[in-house]
Amino acid sequence: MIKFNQVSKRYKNGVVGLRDNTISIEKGEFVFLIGSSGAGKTTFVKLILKEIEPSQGRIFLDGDDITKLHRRKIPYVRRKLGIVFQDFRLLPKMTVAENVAYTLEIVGGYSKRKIRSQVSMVLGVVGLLDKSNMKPHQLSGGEKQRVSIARAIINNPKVLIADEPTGNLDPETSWEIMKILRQINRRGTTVVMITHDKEVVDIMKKRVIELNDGKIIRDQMNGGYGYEG
Amino acid sequence: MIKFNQVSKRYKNGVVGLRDNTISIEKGEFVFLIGSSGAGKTTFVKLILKEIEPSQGRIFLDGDDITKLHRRKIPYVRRKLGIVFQDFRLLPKMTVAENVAYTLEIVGGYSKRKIRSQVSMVLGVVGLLDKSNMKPHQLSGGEKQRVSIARAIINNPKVLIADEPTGNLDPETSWEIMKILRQINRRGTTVVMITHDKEVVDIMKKRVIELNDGKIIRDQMNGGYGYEG
Amino acid sequence: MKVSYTLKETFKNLWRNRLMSFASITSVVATLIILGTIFILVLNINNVSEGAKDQFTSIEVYLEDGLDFNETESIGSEISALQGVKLSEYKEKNRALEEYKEQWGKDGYLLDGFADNPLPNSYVITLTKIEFADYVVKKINEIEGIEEVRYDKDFISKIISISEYIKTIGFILILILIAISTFIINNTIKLALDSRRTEISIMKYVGATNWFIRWPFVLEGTILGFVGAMISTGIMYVLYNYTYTILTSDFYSLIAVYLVGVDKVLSDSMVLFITIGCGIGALGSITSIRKHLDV
Amino acid sequence: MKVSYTLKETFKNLWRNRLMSFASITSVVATLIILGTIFILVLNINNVSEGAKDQFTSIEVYLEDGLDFNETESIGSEISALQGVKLSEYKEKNRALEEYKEQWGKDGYLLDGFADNPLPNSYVITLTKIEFADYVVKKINEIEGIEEVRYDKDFISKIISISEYIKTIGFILILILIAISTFIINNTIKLALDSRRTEISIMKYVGATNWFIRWPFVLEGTILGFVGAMISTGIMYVLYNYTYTILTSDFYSLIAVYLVGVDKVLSDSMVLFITIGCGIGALGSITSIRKHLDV
Ligand SMILES: Nc1ncnc2c1ncn2[C@@H]1O[C@H](COP(=O)(O)OP(=O)(O)OP(=O)(O)O)[C@@H](O)[C@H]1O
Ligand SMILES: Nc1ncnc2c1ncn2[C@@H]1O[C@H](COP(=O)(O)OP(=O)(O)OP(=O)(O)O)[C@@H](O)[C@H]1O
Ligand SMILES: [Mg+2]
Ligand SMILES: [Mg+2]
Repeated sequence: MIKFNQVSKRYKNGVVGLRDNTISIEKGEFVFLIGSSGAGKTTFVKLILKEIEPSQGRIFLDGDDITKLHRRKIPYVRRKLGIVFQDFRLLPKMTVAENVAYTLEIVGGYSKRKIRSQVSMVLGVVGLLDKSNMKPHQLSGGEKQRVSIARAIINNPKVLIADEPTGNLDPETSWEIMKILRQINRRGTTVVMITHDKEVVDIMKKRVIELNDGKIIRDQMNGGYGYEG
Repeated sequence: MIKFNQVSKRYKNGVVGLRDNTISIEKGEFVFLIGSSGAGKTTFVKLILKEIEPSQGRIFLDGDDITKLHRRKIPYVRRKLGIVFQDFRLLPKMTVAENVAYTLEIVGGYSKRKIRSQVSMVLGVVGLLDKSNMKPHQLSGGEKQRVSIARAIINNPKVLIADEPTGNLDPETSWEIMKILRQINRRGTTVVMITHDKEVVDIMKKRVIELNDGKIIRDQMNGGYGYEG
Repeated sequence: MKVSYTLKETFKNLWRNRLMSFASITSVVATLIILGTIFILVLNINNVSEGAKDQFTSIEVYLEDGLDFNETESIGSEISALQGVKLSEYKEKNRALEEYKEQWGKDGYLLDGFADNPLPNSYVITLTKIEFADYVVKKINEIEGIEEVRYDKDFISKIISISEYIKTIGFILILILIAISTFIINNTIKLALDSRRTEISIMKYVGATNWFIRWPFVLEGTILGFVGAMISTGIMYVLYNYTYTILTSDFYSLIAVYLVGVDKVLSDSMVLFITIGCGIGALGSITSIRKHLDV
Repeated sequence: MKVSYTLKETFKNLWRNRLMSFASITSVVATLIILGTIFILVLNINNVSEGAKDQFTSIEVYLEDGLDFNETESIGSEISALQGVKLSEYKEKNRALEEYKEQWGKDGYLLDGFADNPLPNSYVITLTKIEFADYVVKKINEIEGIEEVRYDKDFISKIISISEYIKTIGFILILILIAISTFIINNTIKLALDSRRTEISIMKYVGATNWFIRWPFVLEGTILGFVGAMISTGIMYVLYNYTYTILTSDFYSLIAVYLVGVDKVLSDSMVLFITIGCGIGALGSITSIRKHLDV
């Protein structure tokens, strides 16, 4: 589903985000991407999202080479992905419901009623039905994060990439989110989750890819957060 | 140091952030403020910071009643506080070093050399000396969080309030930060830390205040994250 | 892409960014009113100078002595048939003498002494346009029975060139103003949209195509420009109507004859305003979001 | 608060927001150039209308027949002594007749027949200002030895009121333009600063006082305004200098006499531009950050 072929990313200011990584994530997998702060995890996500271009190597998504892509085609790649951004990226002037619905509006072809029912459904899943009409600045950190999750899952993406989806959540809410991700994964969606939550990684027993200083230093099935797994 | 006297906060849209809480945090204490997403933790911080006004009750800081304060006096209250914001709040167009130095520039009376050495010192503490000249948008999530921490501690505040200072950090870096906070606390600074990190709370054995739905439901010395402590 | 979505989104955005919308519209109005005022001034100054100019176009054609009625008539109709001749009036030599007497005023009696009127009969010609003077004079000189054609060549050509000059200056002024207005409106819309670059980039990140994002912006810009144009037209109408009424009522009426009518001004400036307002509104938003779209 | 900090911060901000700075300056320049053009036009039209007006101020004073040299002289000096009289020229009756002959042109020989010149001697008076006409005529009528004073009262008062009218319109136009320019510049700076509200609120949250935040902004606004003003002055200078040279060189020189000098225009518009540019720059930034400061 996602394939990195000797991919490196060096930012304009000379900082290296990723160095020469080759990795393949198959359809339907559930992968934890871990590593210390600044290791390159978000860089990995941004490359798939086409927010940044790789300096070297090739990237494949869903069988297509997306390394070089015409600007016009980028939106269609992004629609295959559901992304939970580390910094949420909610539209500040839209309400929670509008933010979540936006993904469906973009794709088009949904009736008003269909959109409304889908939005209610996902907002219910993340427990924010009562905040539908609030603006992002009226939400707590964890609530913003959950809106971001709701938006990522609403159109059943082929791949769900979550950048620290539980970073601002208490353990209880975190587990609710993990349950949702597992459900989605069971329905066939490939899930890549970046996290610092040792407990979650250790308990879930999924594939773990560890980055350090831009380089993959571990790729382990049924792994844990530390080396002992 | 911080005293809440029957404080309630109801937001304009009717949502209740805090309901009728009375609490007192003494000088030199180290307090964990925990609670699920939307419990009112950030609301608590915003009230001390005078970002929002309480709907009811009185708030005292360092012996002064800050419930009603003339607009002009607010900056001087804020200078007593070091705050790590949940959403970082870095000045987007300044470099890391400028962001951190800004707190000293505001207070004034520091020489250029003094400012430069202080900035290097705190950036060294959070491990970001090599990113001094970068802009916030060039940083990873965890790096932004550490800049925010550096800025909060640079002018030796009387009270340090940290809203999820380790939310975006891997366990290792988290512990580095915890060490710094403990050090600062030992030097006499009152520390209030909001966190979802069970492990940290359990191991540190400090006073724990737990909020639920805007109400303090637990206030325990040497507490743990869960009730069993 | 549904039209209904675009429309809904546009109006929501106008409202969400109402301060910006207000600031943009007022800037558009301010700019267009400057443009409009100068436009009307130039239009009127042109008109007055055109009109005033044609007041100087009298040409006197002295006829030879002793022509009979038919000959005189035929010369008259030949002259009238010339292109550019508005009016040719026959002036009998006794009328001419009377006029001289009037000119002399109180000393007019001195002219009573002539036994025989020494003045010639003449035609006094008014032209439709002063520019025809040369041509008409040339043609008249070819007619038989003409003793002399009198007109002030230098004076006429000076007046023509001054009026040309006023027209050119006015035209250049308006062109410059249109350019500057375009620029200011474009700048305003650019600044207003710049605070929304985060919004635009987020939209791109969740998979919106450029045109999906652009349409509401373009429509927004167009509406801002359109509303600005309509308000300006309204204000210009009230102001000009007021001025016009004052000017035409009072003793200024000698200027008033040449003023451009309120309706014509209204329709001209409305076309100008709407073209500029909407055009630049739309173009401004397209160009100013272009750089933000590139993510 | 250190001055050095404010200065450093100001210039850093101008650079950090260079696109905004550029947009603001260009808008200021555009607005001021409109203002300046109209300002110069009004200045010159006023001047020309003032000058042209005084060309019409000739008053003819007919003297009684049979005054001797001394009497004539003393009337002349009495007239010259009147306030508002620029020049009084004695016209002997034979000169007057000659002039009539010239007027008659080819028919002038007809006037040769007079045995005795029937015209009176006269003084032809030029006034310094047309507004003195009434007063001067009244005074002259009191002088002994005057037969009649001739001037066109209606015409003069019409010309006075037209020139007043032009002046008033010009003045109002400039006032309106100053208001509109103020408005546009203020709006532009407001829009430019609006994208920095997050920045301002963050500054407040870490303990900055209002004035600590405000100073760099005020200075920034002032500098933007000042730079805009200087550029506009430069452009106006080049343009006006060019136009002036063309107008004074060529056959338009009859207008050119009344043109306002390049230096005067330059200094006047520089004062105007800098006042407006800096003033509104500073005021604009103060007012537009006020609402953001309230956190
Ligand atoms: N736009 C950018 N320009 C320059 N350097 C960047 C940029 N974005 C990230 N970096 C740098 O690249 C490195 C990897 O960043 P990345 O965001 O991928 O880290 P991360 O693994 O997501 O860390 P975290 O857990 O703290 O979010 C960091 O050192 C960071 O400073
Ligand atoms: N500006 C606001 N306007 C309206 N409601 C708000 C506002 N800020 C917060 N709230 C609401 O107040 C409640 C408490 O919010 P607060 O930010 O204090 O939560 P929190 O404990 O910090 O949660 P988290 O751990 O998710 O950050 C939430 O239900 C939130 O939606
Ligand atoms: Mg990251
Ligand atoms: Mg919070």
